[in-house]
Amino acid sequence: MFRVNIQSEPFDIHDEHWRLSSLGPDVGAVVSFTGQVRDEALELEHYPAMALRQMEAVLAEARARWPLKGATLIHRFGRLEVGAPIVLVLTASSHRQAAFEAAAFLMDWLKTRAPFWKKGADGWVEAKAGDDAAAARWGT
Amino acid sequence: MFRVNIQSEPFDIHDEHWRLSSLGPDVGAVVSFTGQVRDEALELEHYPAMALRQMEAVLAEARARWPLKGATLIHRFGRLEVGAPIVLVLTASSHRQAAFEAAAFLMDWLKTRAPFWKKGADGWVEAKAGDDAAAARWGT
Amino acid sequence: MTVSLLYFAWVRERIGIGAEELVLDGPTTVGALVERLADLSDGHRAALADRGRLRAAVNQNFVGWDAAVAPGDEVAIFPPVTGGLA
Amino acid sequence: MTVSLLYFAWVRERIGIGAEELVLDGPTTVGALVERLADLSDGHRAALADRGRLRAAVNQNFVGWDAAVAPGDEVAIFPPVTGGLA
Repeated sequence: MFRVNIQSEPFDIHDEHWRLSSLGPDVGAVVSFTGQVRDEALELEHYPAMALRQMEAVLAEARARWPLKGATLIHRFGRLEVGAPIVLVLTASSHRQAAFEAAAFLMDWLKTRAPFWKKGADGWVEAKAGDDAAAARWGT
Repeated sequence: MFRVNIQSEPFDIHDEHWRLSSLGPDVGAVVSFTGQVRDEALELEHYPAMALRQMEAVLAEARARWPLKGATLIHRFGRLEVGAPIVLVLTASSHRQAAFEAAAFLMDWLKTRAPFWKKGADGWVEAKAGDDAAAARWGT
Repeated sequence: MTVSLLYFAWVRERIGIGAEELVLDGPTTVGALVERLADLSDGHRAALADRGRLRAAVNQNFVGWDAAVAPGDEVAIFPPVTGGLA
Repeated sequence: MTVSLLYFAWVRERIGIGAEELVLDGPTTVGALVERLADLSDGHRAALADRGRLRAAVNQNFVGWDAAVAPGDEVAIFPPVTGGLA
């Protein structure tokens, strides 16, 4: 099961995790990454059609690189309070290494390719050079 | 919050995840790894005192290497059916890279250091050389 | 013979609108298009002055400033993305 | 002046018990101890014959065959661990 979603509502990590862990007897490893709002409330703006397209492209790339049984990408937009979950990446595979690597890859690529912009109390958050470096380690 | 547990009962990933994601406003990333029984039911035997000691040592090593806000290690023992969760590793940090790396490190080290043995329908499962290699990439 | 323009984040705020259309004489590049847009208003100029702080997409794919733009295309101008968190 | 011995997985099954005690004359090594244990029964011999398939811990820490064993120690003999899964 491979799924991408962009939504303003919170996601339920338990439901999402269960969808992947129950995919079948050959799933041995499920990895989740949850990103949540740190330090101050944010407003997340996005470019809907492009965000969906880029998230689908990143997921297709992960499937080409690792033997995944399933993966889920969810990104939220709108106003988000401190502690609110923003992004969820879930991967399921037979073995732990594929699940770990694919999840880290998906997050690194999402950070640099998914058209979302964060605004805090002090204005728009600037992109970090470290994110491009993190994405670059996977090659292109 | 840093916690190690060895138990026969299932764990609740939602509760465990929430404990780490709600630790405070400086938590930005939570990574979970769940290992579950693949292909056939298993009986897991362990050496209780040493397992706890080794899991605590592995957790201390991860805390020394990465700036973690919290981490949870749970390993089950006893009879486990196909699809049952066996091991849970959760890490919380301000940034995603620390959370990802610490979770992968904890799993690689658990695999080679925690005294658990699996028995399936065909007898005792043999250790894999690949696990030692995975653990070795973190140095010692 | 028009292109759709989309602006996001502080680019949208400085220009004052999130979308507009522009009539094209013929094929052009993203860079040439941005130069034309900068002349439309003070807000456009303020938003588009420093190209080093901007990124562009044509039809929802990231492109460089020398990328071709044809009538009917959807061109988006925005700051580097900052999604995902952590 | 005894050491506690613990066996796990197929080592336990072949020996037929999970724990026993052995009287020591004085300090020894894990390797010498395993040689003594192998003479206790056919089960011990079958379990302990191939040291390449065994691992040892003294007082709950992994050790090599030349590690010292003193009276009062807890010595465990078992196959390489296979926990964690996946």
